[in-house]
Amino acid sequence: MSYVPHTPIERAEMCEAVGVSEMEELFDDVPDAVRFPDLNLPQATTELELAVEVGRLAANNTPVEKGATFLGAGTYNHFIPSTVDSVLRRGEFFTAYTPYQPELSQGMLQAMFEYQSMVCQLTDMEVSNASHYDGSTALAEAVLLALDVTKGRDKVVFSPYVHPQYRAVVRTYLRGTDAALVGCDEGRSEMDQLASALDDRTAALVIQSPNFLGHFEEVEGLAEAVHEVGGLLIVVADPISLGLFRSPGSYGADVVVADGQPLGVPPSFGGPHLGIFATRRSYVRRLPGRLVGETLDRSGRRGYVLTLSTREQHIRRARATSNICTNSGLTALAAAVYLATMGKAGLRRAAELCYQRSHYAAKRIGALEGFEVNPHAPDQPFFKEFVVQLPAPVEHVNRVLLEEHGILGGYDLGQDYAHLGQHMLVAVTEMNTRADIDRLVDALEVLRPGANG
Amino acid sequence: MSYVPHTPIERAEMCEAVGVSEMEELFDDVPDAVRFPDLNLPQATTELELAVEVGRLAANNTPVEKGATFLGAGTYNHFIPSTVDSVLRRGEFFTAYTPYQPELSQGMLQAMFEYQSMVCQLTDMEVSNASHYDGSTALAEAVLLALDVTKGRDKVVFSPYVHPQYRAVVRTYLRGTDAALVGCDEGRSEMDQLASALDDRTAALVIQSPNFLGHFEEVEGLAEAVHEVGGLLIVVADPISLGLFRSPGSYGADVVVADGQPLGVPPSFGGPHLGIFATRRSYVRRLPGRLVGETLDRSGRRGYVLTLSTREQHIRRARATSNICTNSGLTALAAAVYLATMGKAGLRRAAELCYQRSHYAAKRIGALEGFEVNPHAPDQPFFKEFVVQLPAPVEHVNRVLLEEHGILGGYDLGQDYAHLGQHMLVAVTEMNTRADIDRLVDALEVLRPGANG
Amino acid sequence: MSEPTLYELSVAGRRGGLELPRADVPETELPRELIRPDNGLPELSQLDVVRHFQRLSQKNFGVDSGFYPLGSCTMKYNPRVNEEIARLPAFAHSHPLQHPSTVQGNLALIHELQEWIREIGGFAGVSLQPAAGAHGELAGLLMMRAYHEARGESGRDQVLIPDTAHGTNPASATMAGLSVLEIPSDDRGNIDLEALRAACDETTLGLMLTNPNTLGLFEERIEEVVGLVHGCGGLVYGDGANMNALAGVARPGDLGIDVMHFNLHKTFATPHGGGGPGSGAVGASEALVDYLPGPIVEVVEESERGHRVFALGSPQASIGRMCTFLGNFGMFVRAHSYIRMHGSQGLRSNSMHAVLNANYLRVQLRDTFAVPFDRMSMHEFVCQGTVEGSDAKATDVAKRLMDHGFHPPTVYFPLIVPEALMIEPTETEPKPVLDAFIAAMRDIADEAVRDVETLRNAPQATPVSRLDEGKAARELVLCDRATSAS
Amino acid sequence: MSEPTLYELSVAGRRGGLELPRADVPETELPRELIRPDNGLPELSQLDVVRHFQRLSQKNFGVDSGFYPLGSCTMKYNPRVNEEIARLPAFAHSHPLQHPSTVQGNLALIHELQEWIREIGGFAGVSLQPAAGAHGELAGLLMMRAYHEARGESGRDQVLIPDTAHGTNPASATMAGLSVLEIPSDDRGNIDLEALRAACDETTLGLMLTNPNTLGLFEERIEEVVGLVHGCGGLVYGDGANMNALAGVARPGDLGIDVMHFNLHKTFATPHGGGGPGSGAVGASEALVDYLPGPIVEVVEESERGHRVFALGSPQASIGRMCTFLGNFGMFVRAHSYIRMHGSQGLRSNSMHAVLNANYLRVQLRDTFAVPFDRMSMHEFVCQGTVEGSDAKATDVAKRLMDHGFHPPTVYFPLIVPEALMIEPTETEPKPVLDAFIAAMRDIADEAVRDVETLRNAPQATPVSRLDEGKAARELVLCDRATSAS
Ligand SMILES: Cc1ncc(COP(=O)(O)O)c(C=O)c1O
Ligand SMILES: Cc1ncc(COP(=O)(O)O)c(C=O)c1O
Repeated sequence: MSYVPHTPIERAEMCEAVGVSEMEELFDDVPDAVRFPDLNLPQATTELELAVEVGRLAANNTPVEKGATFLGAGTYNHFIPSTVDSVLRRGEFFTAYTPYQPELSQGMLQAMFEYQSMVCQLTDMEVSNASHYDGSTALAEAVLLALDVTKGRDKVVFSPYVHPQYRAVVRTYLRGTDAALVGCDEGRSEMDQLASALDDRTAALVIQSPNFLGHFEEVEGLAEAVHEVGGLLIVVADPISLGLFRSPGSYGADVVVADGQPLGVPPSFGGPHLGIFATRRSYVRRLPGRLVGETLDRSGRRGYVLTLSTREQHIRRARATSNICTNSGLTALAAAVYLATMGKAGLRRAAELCYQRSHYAAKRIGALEGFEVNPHAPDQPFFKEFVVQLPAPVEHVNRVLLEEHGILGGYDLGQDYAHLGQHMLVAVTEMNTRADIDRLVDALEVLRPGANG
Repeated sequence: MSYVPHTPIERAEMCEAVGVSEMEELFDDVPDAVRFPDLNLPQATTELELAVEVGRLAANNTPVEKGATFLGAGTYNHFIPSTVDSVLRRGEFFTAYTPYQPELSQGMLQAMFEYQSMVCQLTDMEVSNASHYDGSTALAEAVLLALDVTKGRDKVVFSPYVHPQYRAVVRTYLRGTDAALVGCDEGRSEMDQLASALDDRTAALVIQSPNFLGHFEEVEGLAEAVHEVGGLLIVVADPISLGLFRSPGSYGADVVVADGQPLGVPPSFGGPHLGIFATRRSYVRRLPGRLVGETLDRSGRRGYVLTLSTREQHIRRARATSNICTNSGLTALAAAVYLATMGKAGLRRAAELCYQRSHYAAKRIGALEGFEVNPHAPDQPFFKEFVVQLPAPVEHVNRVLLEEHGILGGYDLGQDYAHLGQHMLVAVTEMNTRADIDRLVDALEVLRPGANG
Repeated sequence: MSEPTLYELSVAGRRGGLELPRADVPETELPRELIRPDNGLPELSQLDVVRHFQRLSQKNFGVDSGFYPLGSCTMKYNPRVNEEIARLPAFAHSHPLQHPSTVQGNLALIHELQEWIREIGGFAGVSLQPAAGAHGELAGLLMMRAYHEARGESGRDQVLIPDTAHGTNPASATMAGLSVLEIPSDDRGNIDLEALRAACDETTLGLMLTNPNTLGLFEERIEEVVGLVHGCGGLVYGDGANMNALAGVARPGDLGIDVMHFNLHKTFATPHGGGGPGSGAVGASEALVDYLPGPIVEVVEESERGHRVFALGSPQASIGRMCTFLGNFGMFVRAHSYIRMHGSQGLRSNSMHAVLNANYLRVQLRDTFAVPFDRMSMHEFVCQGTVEGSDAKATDVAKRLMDHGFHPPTVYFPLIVPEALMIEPTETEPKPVLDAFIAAMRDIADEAVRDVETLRNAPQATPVSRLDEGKAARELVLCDRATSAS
Repeated sequence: MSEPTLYELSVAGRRGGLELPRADVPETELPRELIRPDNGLPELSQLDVVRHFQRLSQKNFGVDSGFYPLGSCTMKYNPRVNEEIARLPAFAHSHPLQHPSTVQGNLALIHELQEWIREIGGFAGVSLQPAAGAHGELAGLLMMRAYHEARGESGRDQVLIPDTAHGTNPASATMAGLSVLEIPSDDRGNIDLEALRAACDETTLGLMLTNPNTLGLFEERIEEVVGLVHGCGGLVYGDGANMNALAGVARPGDLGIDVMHFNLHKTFATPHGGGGPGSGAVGASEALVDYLPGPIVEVVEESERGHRVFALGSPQASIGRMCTFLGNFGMFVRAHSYIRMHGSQGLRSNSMHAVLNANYLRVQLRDTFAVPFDRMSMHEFVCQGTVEGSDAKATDVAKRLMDHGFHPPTVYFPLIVPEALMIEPTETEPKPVLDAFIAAMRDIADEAVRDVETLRNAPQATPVSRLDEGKAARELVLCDRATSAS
């Protein structure tokens, strides 16, 4: 299939106008030796055949019902209202470039302005950018921001319960700096231990709450502690939790980042997601990424533009706050439509359902012989994820769940935390009904030690 | 789920303005005894739960791959370019009413004008309406048109190989007239026999070509014969065939009808489809349904309006040409996008593939022992469907094909034609590859008499 | 900017449209004499096509574009979730002639919908065959005819139709081979009972009743109306186009209606599609249930655990098929979802809010635009689109509304109200939208007196200004002239 | 009409948005101290939301809206079929942490795409991790850094960047902790070879080369350029944003590029989304392949019949992860489909026609708008947006194009061309569109002389006229003031 529209006559006319007799001559500058390679690619195909072929590829994934999914760990199975995709499919949005020409881009610009406004409300921060790539890269840039505004410092204190892959990405980004991560490798540090690691070389303290194990962190006094040493508090948040639970802004966060996938974006095997990045107004000139601001046109009509581009690579080049250019416009639009559709009551309700159903699941699983829920922190409040100590290896349990019950079990924490072998991180959202949870519990029960499983 | 937006305060304000204290009072005119029944309907549910529940219902249908579908008989498995649905999902189109207010409906009006233009080209007729319900109702209205323009006649000669369900619908419509169908019940009449049934009571001769058994009818002289007795020639066409094969207009048809489903509309278990209705300009004032015409606005800009409404029920009431009001706007739009995307070469190619692949299938099946292809008319050319005489009952063969091979077999002709017991109507389109056909042949081979099947 | 037509955009030899697979089978010779030289279609690239239809869409106004108070059309929000569900491949790609055992999901859905509509209407049975309201009318009238014929009363060939009725009613009567007797309305907007009484006799096939009628008024003496018709041996057909006032509020069957169509594309929010496809289910009382068009879905087996097996069946004395297959299944899926989400309370709440919205507009507008039958309305009401001190017409008011961003109401219908504006807000419009509409209407009324030329030249904010309908009808350009160029 | 914001549309207590299920489990008490009083979101009905975003969309211009010759952005047709395929539930609803055995379809697709991009680029390996071009640059520079460090050459911290380079290049260098040395261009628009020679030394990490460069010109002495850098021990980074000129025409790896990003959202037609998400695959030569970011997909088993089993693996000396999971899989699906449909010939044909279109525009426009480096261009070219006899600026020309229905070219970039207009038509535009654009440009040039005010006041046909960017930057209204009202 080719989407090239030229007729042979048009092509000939154009070649003539350009002064070549064959299109090949357009490429005389390309060294002969390498010109026009025969690429070893499969023979071109048509849309009809493609759909069949790729459909077969897709069929090699094991299908799982949404209600039977209990895997989270950074990508979640939340409800996506049908309004979202109906907006995303509009060609005016999805086939546009970054809104460099505001007069032709008021739709996207206003939507991004609204996105920024809602993110600021949810996080209780003063400014939000118009999106970043994903949660981990937003976090990495938050750390770079902290290193920059605390110039000269080289230490970033991390909770070990920040998403392990976020920490990995931060490590990659820190290859370009002299700074190091501290605190997160022990694998067991509590908040007060982290606080004791703070000193005058500390650029930032980074926590996640609810943390990777699902728990709300004890945040009292944290902001004060890090501010006292002149560092920043960076918080990784779950955007759904912000519908009901206190915001990072309310306890003194300086930068809030999150992965926005739960806000109307399908898991899509890990991407594209959406990086949320919000901070204090005082750091606005240090913010990475696009920023939409309100203004007026020549007849006094309200309008929106990309603003403070002096921070950005295309103006400031080597001295830009970040290299980011293409960001996540369309998934940010998804989040805006999602938040508008859910609204105040809807997001609150989604968070409530996550809380209620995950607690029901935790109680039922905790009551099973041989299973222990949140053994490391039985009293810490949690949101939608919790830890289950299993009587068997996680991989085995997951295999049985999937093959015998069609259930997608939780995340194997032993991959990241040596002390959490045979511990599974279970996610329960508004998509899992009581019946779904009961089916999970019944399936697990058979796996208890000594059962016929 | 309720889509009612009212806040309690708004409701109260509005009730007050209207002068009621409760909404119930708005219904004082309704007799007490029947007011506010408690309907025995399932408890309201949410979008989230609905999607799960209906998803389970859908899962009770046996899935069949498109390539493994050989069932046609009036609804076909043709390729639908992705442009079609992307246009149909646009709210400006699908949430609009019939374009009564042309200044706000130029989009739909122009699209319908284009639809009419393309239908006229394909059929070689002079006018097309803006759609009818489906093929059979379009045919029924064509018969009414013929009865009307030949006032006083009461006989409609039908080929027995017009789609049986179209004939059934025509019968229903003729309950409102004194006319009768002739010729179609014998089940075997050839064209010359039909011609001999024509007389001065004949309002129309109705044929289908390719006919219900897939064959092109021998149309030479037919139009002349029916015109000679003062009747009309009505032709039921396959719109895909018109990409390559001669049009009804070219052999003298007075009215051409078709089901437009092959033009970008999914089978959807039989509806919504699209009725195509085209005729001569001399019958335009007798045409049923909407008609879009070109005109100018006050500043001389081109625009489109519904025209000749004096034919229609909302103006002429009891003397209207038809009662049709809501028609098939959105599926006609689908057809317009489909035809525009396929274009001249694409539709021709689709028709060619249908022809080539169905002939390949016919040859291979005909070579199987115990199977005979088109036994009644081995030399008649066919388009994409053909008849196979089976060594076993059709229902049995179809059960084996589906259960053992995932193949959806053809239509059981014995249901409609007594002389075609154990005959299956097989449809092959551009969606069935050679490999798909070979799989069908292999599966059939096992069913041959004496095989291990 | 005026958008070129597909044929104007077409360029001979244009590529980039749609390629289809190469032949993978040995070639069979084509029957040369049957081949056409040219099929007359345009030639465009996919990008041409996508751009063209995007631009056209932007010249079209739907419920999604703004307030659309088109009376008698129930332009309510079409839930997006229904669009997703109707597109599930298991539904959209199932074939109507598959063996019933392979489409039990479809059949179960159809059966549920039949049952739910039966319950909502208070009927003995329902057929989902008809493709639209008018199609349902024809089916209903043919059923009534068959009923009388079966009782040896073939002489009944007169249909009584109120002067407020929609044009499809008399047109359907004619198609059913019946004659029409128009019944006037009284000064409260009801059927004139005396006229009805006088009309009812042994030639009466029945009455076609729209309730609430097209004035948006509930028939105050509905029991007497129905009693008169039944009394003379006639039947009552219900035009259910206005069911959005009554779903969950009153069951037409309980009011004595014998047969009625439902417009799923109105009451149950299947999208209008720019003029269809819709769906016009018919419900019938005990007397008529055997005449319903078929096939319909029946339960043929039910296990103890409630598992049901469905099949197609035909009512015993069915008038036959109304369409090729089972009706507009894609619309059934949407209506099924809609009813499933709402339940009894939800449907009633819809009706109540639809009626509240209409009455709110009525009381806010009646001092500006006269409401001839000014009593509590149902889901819509009719006012006159004229203003004292101005000779602006209803049309002018309607066109001027476009400049305010609103779709106009239905105009010049019903016929008994001169310069009628028929206003149906539906329940999904919030008060701020209604208030903005009220303000615009008042504005326009002022303007009609102050500056009638602006009204006469309206609309100006639309892609085209007023179009010359006379020219269109005179010249009858019904196909693109550019086709000949291709 | 100006569209209210979501917060302006919000009404306290508004219903009809989205309802969620009732609790079906015994209630657990909420931790009161963690609960917020209000989450600050607006309150709207679904119809409000749908209308709002429809109206906003109509104020946005995409490739689907019309010609979009934005240089360096490759605004080509985004095939609709790819949108369908990427939404297949099996893809869209798969979880990145599922066991590999349950997502073999995804892994196979990723592996194929890795292989195809490797082949198109002429590299030893590919990682699809980066989320965009700039992200790929950062990955590539970190790989180059790691490579030198592994060889004990940590002193190499200088990146040579031509003055035509995109802003992301120097910005990425800074993020990678490197310093930038700018290299001037010569009078044919190539890298100044003498300046390059002078810059290459033992501190050279490498060169970032965009080829064709942002003038749309193929680097005429590419072999010498690469030779100089390699000669001093440096590496060559390729900025692949302009690969739409070269896919199927020349493989960057064959030209000596060591590491390069591909913008799948340019060359391989994944939609730009109004600013992403994109995807920035990096390809690496033998020397750098072990440093690629991971995980990437590997074949861990292959049966004799060709059946393969896939798993995730990490290159041996990987710089680590660039994003949380595997990259923007949804974009992989689209790019995979795109390449699969085109094959080797199709990609080359795309490049050829893209280059033909650009040169056609160049020769038609150069007499009106000066082309400073006027030689055969690749897929884009740069002219000056000024006209003799007028003091209109490039900006004025750009804004005026909007009134003609076109999106403007990229303006004021590259920096070395004053008043630059960078024009990239792409291969999916047919000649009639190019001709209309040429006519509009000539028209505007005339108008610039005749009536410069009209240019300065352009655009007028857009929802807003020129916006005050200064005011926006001064006042920094970055959140809706109406939020406080909610
Ligand atoms: C009162 C009334 N009856 C019947 C109809 C016909 O319904 P349909 O358009 O579905 O055929 C309409 C349609 O507007 C109507 O308003
Ligand atoms: C030449 C060049 N390099 C790099 C980039 C950055 O790519 P991305 O926006 O995908 O990060 C761009 C984007 O416009 C570009 O044009």
